[in-house]
Amino acid sequence: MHVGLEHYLTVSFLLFALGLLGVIMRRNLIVIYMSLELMLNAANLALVAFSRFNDKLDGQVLVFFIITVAAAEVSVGLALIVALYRRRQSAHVEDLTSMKL
Amino acid sequence: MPISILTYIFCAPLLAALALVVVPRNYRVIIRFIALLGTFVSMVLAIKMFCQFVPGHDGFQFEQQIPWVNSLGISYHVGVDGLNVGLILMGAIVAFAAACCSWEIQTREKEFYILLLIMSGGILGAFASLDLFFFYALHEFALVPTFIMIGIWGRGERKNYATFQITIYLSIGALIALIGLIALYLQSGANTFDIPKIIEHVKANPIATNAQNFIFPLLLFGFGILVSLWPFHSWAPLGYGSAPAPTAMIHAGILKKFGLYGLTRIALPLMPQAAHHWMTILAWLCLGNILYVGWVAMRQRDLNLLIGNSSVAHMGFIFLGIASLNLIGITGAVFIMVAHGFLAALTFGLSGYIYQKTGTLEMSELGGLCRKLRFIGTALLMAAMAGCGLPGFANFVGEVSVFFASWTVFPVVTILAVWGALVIGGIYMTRAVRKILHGPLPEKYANVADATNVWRKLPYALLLASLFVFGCFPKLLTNQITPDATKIVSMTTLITAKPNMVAVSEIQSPKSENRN
Amino acid sequence: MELADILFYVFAALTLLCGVLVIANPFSRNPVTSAMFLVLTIISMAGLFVLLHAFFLAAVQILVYAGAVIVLFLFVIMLLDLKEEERRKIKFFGVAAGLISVGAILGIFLKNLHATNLNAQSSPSIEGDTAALGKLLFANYVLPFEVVSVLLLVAMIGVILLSKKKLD
Amino acid sequence: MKHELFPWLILFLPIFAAATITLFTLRSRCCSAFLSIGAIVAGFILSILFIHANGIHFAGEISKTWLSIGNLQIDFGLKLDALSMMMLLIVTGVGGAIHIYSVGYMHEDAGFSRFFAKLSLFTFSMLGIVLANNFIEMFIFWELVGVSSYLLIGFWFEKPSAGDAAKKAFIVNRLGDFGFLLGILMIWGILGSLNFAALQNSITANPVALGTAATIAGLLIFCGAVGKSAQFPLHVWLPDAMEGPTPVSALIHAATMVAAGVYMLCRIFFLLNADALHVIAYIGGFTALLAALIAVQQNDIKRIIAYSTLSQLGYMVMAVGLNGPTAAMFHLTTHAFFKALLFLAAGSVIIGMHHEQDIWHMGNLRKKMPITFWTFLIGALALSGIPPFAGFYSKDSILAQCLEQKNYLLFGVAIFIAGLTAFYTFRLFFVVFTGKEKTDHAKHAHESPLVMTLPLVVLAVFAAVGGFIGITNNYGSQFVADHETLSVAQQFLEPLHTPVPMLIGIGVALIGIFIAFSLYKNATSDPLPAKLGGLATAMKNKFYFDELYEATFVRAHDFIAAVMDWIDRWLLEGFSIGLVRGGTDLTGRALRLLQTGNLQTYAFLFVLGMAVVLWLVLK
Repeated sequence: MHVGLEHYLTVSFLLFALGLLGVIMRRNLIVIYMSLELMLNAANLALVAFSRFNDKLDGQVLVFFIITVAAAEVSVGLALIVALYRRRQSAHVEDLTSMKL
Repeated sequence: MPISILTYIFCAPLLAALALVVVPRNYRVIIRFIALLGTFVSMVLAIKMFCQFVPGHDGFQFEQQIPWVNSLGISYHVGVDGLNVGLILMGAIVAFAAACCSWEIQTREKEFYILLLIMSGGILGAFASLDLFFFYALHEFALVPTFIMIGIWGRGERKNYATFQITIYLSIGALIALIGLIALYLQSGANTFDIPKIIEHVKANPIATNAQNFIFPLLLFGFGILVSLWPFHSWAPLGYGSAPAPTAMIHAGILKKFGLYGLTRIALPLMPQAAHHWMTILAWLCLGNILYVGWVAMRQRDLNLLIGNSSVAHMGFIFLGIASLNLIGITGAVFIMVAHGFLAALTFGLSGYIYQKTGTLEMSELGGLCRKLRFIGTALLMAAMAGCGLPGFANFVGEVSVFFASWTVFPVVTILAVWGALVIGGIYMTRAVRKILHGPLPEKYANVADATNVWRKLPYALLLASLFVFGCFPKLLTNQITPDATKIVSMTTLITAKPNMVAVSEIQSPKSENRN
Repeated sequence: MELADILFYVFAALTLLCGVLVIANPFSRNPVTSAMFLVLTIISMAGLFVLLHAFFLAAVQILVYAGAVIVLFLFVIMLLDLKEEERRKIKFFGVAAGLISVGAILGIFLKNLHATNLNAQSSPSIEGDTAALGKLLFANYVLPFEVVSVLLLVAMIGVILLSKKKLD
Repeated sequence: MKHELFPWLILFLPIFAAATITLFTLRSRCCSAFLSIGAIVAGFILSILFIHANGIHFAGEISKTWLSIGNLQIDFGLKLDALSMMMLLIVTGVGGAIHIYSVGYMHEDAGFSRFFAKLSLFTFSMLGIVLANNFIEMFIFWELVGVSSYLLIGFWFEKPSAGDAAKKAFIVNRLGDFGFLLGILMIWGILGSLNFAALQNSITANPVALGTAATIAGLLIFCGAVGKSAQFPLHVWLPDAMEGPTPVSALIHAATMVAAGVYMLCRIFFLLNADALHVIAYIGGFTALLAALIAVQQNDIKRIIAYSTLSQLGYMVMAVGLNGPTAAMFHLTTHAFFKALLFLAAGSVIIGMHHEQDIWHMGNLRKKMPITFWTFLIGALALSGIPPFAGFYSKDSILAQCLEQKNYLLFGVAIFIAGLTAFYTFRLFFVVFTGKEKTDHAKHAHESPLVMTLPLVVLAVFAAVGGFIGITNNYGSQFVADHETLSVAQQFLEPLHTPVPMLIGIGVALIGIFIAFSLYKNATSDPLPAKLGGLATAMKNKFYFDELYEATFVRAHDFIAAVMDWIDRWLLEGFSIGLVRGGTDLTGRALRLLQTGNLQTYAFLFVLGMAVVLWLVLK
């Protein structure tokens, strides 16, 4: 079978699903963050695939921006985690329930 | 297009509110001056507009339209005709009076005046708007400060409860009305929020009866809650009882008329069949306002609760006028809207003064105040008399027209309503006067001071004068209302039922021949 | 089957396998392991990018992600001195929730993938090389590009502020 | 019509005076009194000039549109005919005398200016009723009379009893107005007009135009008169109204308020059919009897006169009901003279006695207050119907009317009342003016100043000669088209045409006076209760009507109010609001369970929400 758009999309989706599972199931903040990266990458893959098969380069530009923003996000996010850890001495989600009333 | 005078009228308070934001909070005199100036300008312009208004002019006057969101058909559109010209005049005068009465506020004056100005400007804008979007949005803009003001500057132990109740009730009412208005927008198919255009469109393509029967009750009860239609009235007495006097003046005087105005302006002409269908129910419901709430008012021991209940009872007459769906009724209803605005503002202003001076409104503790408070006492007596429909005050004209109108349609309801107006109203008003103004003066009030300063007297004198002018010369207002009320009535095409008496009179009466 | 197709299956399998190992490694619960598998995922995905003729992005992917982001992760892990976490009991709720959400999304995805005719084939004309992308970036997307640069600056300042021991 | 401006001036001068006093001259007693008296005296002079210029049988109407909505047309008009012009003279004339008298009576009161402002307002309202040319205009002034009486009765508002009496008068009047307004609505609903002339035309053109509604409409409108003229069952407010200053009582009782009801009945006489008239006649007769009986056992000088007013009003209403509006108006006119006289004389006594009102504290005032004594005597004789005083003529015409209508029951009642009237009037007279002084106050009583005695004398003259100055003539033109015009001499001998009622009337009056003389000539306490037993107690307590109403009407309203308030507080506000609030609270608590604070739960919900949105969008 010739590899087409749907194959790439399927891979992208599965990767996304893996990221989602990670976010919901894992309790280590760092790992959750990695799972988020997985989801972003899944989106990137879908965009590049669309760009390729729709014969337009704009998708790739978008991916470029996503990577940039992801870099910024990771830096801020990790800084937050560090700050949080300093205060709570824990990087576990279950220990961080101050949003509850 | 030149800027309409209406824009100036409702923007003047809003601009004053904006100006107040930058005034430091300890410049009390300046804050007060700006607030008074804003409302005063608005009042003067409104009086000018009222004088220049040409009755019976085709279409709207002082119109101004600026397109805003073309895809939805929203535009800034203001204009007046007979239905709202009186309301705007009343609103501007009451707003000025309320600003004058605000001297009783001692804490956070700046915020209070800002909110007060927003309230007045917003509601005046809502009355002037001919666009559904602005009509609704500006009213909400005026409504929200009410809640805040009751919550912060309110009085009494049940202040918080009153705030919650009024907030929940009025928000729900406004929400139901909003649903109705959106449904109306979609169902009319005119794809515009412009009220005149929708009316034109609906004239050619009436809204389907099913849709009418669905939308009309939404508007009726949505607006009805805003106007304290029985049995959705219990927010009103308590809310007004807890509100600071200026807030109660503006809300009971002006804001409450919004729902009624919406009913007459929008619901009646656009949905005539449903209107006819619902009017009998409305007529009986308004008895709840007139009789039931009248009785409740008789039981009140607190002056503000009594006034609040009587204000709810007065709404019944307006509803009765609307329910009779004929020219006299609609005109009478609009007339009472204006008259009651002045009256409600006057009574709440006076009770605010008494509260300020005596520290209580519990009627059993007061008494004999007429001796000390010459001016305020006389004004309160007049207000009480106007409240029970004394001729010479504007309310009488409206009420009697409403009775004439409803007599032909709902004779039984009218009989009970007349009982409510003349007897029950008379009882609770004279009881209140007896308890507060008459009788011996308690020792502790020996030093209560009357309003001697012109500024203190001004708001009350202004409101009383307005009541007098329209009560003695009702043609000033009815001439302006009638041509446009005729249009509204002609939109409700069905012929209203004739009184049974006509049929009866055909029968020959042998006894009446004996008379000599 | 062409070479490109074979390579696709290889890279795709590698990506997914490493992805699974990032989130659930049966042998190690150490975050460092997860990070290393994340590097692998990203590298194999760069392979997929190459297959899609997105050469520039493939390079950027490796440079930025594998080179910078993952390093950052590792630094943080080491900074926090995270030990291998003790095996907590797997919460039934977490698993169920994850499965339900994935199932829901999967259902929608499959339904729509099935329903739509994608009708797209690879077009050799498009080449995601540096020159083409650069032209597009500096011609059509110059404003977003500049905005993103500001964003990076803001992020940098934010991180510095957050990392200070005391805000004063 | 000559001097078209005059009626407007007559009507509006008093309200102008009232407004000026209230706004500007509250501090200047002199100016206030001058304005108020000036307005009403000017009104009197203008009325005379107007009648002189136009003739008493003139009929005309001036009308301006007051309110016009669709087919509701309400004019503000002045109806000028014999009826209204004579009433103008009475109101301004008698009222003017009372105004002047008030200067003396209220001399020491702090609220002097306020009093005159209210007096002028009252005059204005009454003139409005007199001149009204349509129902709503009449109703407007009707209500204004109600409120001005409220203000005047409650003039000494610091006395709780005055406040209560004012409130009572207002509410009882409102009950009557309720019927009045409904009657107006009914007539407008059928005939489509409110103007008296237009209504009369349509009734003349088609006597059955009102159909079966005629009786109901007539009785409803009569309700208004029942309230204002204090007929049974709404008579209870009038005696309490004595709480006001004495000039007010005189004004209310003689020339203005209570006369309004009878005047209104005459004005709308054309609307009343035989059934309605029947009811009116019996209510009038019953009121007259009831009030006369109560008057026999009262001890307050003003209350006795008040009940006599009630009784005489019953007479007038009965006369209207017996198809004799001319007789009724005639009696109204003469009654205005002698009742004003009696009240003012009583006021003079009260001032002389330093605000003592109990007749058993007085006695032998004949010597101390000669002018008051003589004028009171004239008034009493007139009230008792002794010829040739005014009351004799009018009372005789009513008695004759009874006979003419062959209503022997009411004739008998009327005769009995005539005797009772003479009895209680002279009971009062003998106890107050003859015998011994019963207290120190009575010993030190003094005659009132000239400003008070002068109106007494003027009124006494009218009470003496008012009966034969041709008033019947003038009213006759109002109701009978081909009335005969009599000279003064013929008028003087008019009762001789009907000798039976005349003789019986004079006879019972003399008997009444004689009994009073024999019982009270030198009595120091009332000998009657011992003789009458329980009946006297019932009379003294006004046949327990106040208590009855207290137990029924007031209780019923208070009870309903309590029930409604309970519903409002507990069902509407408590239950439904509580339900809404409880429901909201519960929902809130339930939803709060979802807020675990766990990041992953939120993520899960977020994904679910997103899935739903996607599903909806991609469907």
